[in-house]
Amino acid sequence: MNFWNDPLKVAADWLTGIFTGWGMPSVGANVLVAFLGVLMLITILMVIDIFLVWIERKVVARFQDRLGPNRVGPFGLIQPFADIIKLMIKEDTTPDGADKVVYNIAPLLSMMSVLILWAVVPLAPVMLGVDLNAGVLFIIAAGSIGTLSIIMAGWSSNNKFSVIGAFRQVAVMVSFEIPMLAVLLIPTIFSGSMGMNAIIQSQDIWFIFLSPLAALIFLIAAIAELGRAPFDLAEGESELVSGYNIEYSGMKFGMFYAGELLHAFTFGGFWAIMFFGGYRFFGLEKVSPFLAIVIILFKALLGYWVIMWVKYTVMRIRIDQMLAFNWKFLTPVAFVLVMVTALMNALLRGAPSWLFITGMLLSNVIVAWVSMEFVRSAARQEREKVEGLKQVAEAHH
Amino acid sequence: MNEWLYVGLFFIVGLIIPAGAIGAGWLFGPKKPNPIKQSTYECGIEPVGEGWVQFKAQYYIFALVFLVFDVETVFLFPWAVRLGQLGMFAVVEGIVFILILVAGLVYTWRKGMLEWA
Amino acid sequence: MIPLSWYLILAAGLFSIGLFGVLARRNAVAILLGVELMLNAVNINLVAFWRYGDISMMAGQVFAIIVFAVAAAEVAVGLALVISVYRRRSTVVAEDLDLLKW
Amino acid sequence: MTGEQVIFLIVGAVTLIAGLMVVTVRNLVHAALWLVATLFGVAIVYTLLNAGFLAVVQVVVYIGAIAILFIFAVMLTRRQAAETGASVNPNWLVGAVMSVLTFAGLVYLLQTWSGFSKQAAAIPSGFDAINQLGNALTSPTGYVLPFEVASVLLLAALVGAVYLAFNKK
Repeated sequence: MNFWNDPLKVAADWLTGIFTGWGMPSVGANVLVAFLGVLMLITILMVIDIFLVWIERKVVARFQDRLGPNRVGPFGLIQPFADIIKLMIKEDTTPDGADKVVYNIAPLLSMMSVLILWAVVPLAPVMLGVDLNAGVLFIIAAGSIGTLSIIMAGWSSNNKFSVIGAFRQVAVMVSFEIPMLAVLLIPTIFSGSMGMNAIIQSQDIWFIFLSPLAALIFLIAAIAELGRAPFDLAEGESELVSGYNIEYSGMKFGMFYAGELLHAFTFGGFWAIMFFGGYRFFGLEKVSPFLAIVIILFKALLGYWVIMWVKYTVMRIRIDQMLAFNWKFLTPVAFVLVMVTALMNALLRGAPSWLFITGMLLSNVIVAWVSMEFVRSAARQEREKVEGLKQVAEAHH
Repeated sequence: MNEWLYVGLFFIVGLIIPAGAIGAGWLFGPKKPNPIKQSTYECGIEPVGEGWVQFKAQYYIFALVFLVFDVETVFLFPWAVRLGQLGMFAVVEGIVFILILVAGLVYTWRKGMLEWA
Repeated sequence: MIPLSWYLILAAGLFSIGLFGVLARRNAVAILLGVELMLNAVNINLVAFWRYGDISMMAGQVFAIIVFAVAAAEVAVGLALVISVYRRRSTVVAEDLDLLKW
Repeated sequence: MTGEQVIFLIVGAVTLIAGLMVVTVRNLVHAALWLVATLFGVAIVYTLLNAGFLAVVQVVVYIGAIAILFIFAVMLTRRQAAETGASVNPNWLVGAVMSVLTFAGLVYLLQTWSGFSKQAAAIPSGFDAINQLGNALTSPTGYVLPFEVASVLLLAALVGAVYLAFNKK
């Protein structure tokens, strides 16, 4: 085993050797090495997070036909650091009547709920993070903590707008968790495991080809979970002046902001893991773990780019439309898809892989087409109703 | 060694690092509070009444429907894990389970509870 | 390693705290919070007996999962009752709901 | 004392203290947040018992859904932010005595049982709890009926709750 093939193990063995050399018990040394590893990963994530600010600003500038930050450093690369210094030297205000303890814990929990997601992300075949056998549900569990942090932030600020923003955001987040849970069943069914690594290992064919509809529903639910446009009504600048985090300033606001960006990037990563083969890319991941990390980060960035693309293209929708969209369309479709997939999976067991793919793809297309037909007929009825009302109104005149 | 120990480390470090960042902000930032700065922000208008408003019952309905669906969908995960090794019986069983679940959704829908009225 | 007794004592403690909440609190929502604590204490016991008994017998975990479902149902209906009462009588204090005493 | 025992003692103490706060704190939103802390402690206890799946489900169901429903209900059933009146009823002392007696009785009963301080057997290698659980929940000789009945129970709860709380008349 050399450094090129398994860098983490080599480094861990080396450090454990040093620590036990100092007379530390081997269990203690192992825990300390694990602690240092986690610390390193999270520090790297925070650095990535800083650059995500730059990427986000550059990309939105391109979408809006602007240049974006380009003054501080080459291509404005130093800009995010300037932003951080600004956030750091700002005054940290606490509004009167705020619930101090809850108010201060909320941004910590918000950031933590994003950082712990990386515990289950497999970066390379030899760097699995923690290969939990309940990995898929762990995403949802971390999301629950994020939801809680939003309620805490909104409630403790003693501000009407923040309470309304928080409750809107939470209603949306919990609603879209249902279709997300439902479509997460589909990779679980295909791979027969809830572990992230097992899901990646069983993707000889990327799951996007087996179930494109599931990938789409996951993306929509993820965007809602992130509270990004078109589902960013919690922030609703024009109505709620930024929503649940309105009273936060300085670094505490920075935590919410950085948490949101890292969350989007992380969900890009999960999208890649669930439906695009994670760190796998035509056997390139076997060459070196470093290459595998590059592959998964690239895929995560691609997913992040799609999320940004949606954000800066689609306009915000109203909360009633959004909840109706979730409960009356997305949830039924997701559950029908789960049932159809389970059935097809049982029927096509042992079939040659081309038949399996075609069957799955066809069932997806049929489910999508039938649900679109339902939407179309519902829309037609709605339109006729409106037309009828118009005619009645005209007859009155 | 329990794998959850590592997850626990993530929780701890995930709290320490943001706390450090916020602590740094607290250290470097000015601290000059005054009553106007500390009043709650309502677009420059004097805050009226209490911050903790009573809120719409509709939020509760969505949380209620969510609770029931959440619990049931979580139950489906062990089923989905085993599905590859099981026969048609298990598939039908799961479908019956989901159909019962969807019946609840249909009831709520027909009662008009999913409208944002 | 941890003996079974520790888990059982923890569960007993949590159960008693929940019982106190149910008996002593005035607010109906707080009473339901106490019931949640009691249900969790039961779940600790179930999972502990699964772990310390025959591990291939999944009954303990299955029961724990059923308890999750029961807890969810209890909260859904219980809080709905509280809200329904609140709408009619605009109180959530359990003692004030004494219509059946007369 | 092993590391696992230290973790258990810390987590257990925090869980019990948080539980006490749930039943004594005046502000109900705080009580709900303390409940979250208690439930999280219970989730850690599950991980110590090697029931990782249940720990995750605990967080998803209790913290992600039940605690949020509680906070929503508190927001919905309140006129003022400040709670009025005492938070405990006049019989609280009797309640306290009853619960202490319950605790003492339970511990007494348990410690007379021979399996009280049993040690856990090692988990056989290759044991996959989720797989076993799926098997138990789906095999005809296992717990199919409770599995389906749980779904009916939740359906009944949903219908009942929607009808009770929001019957428009």
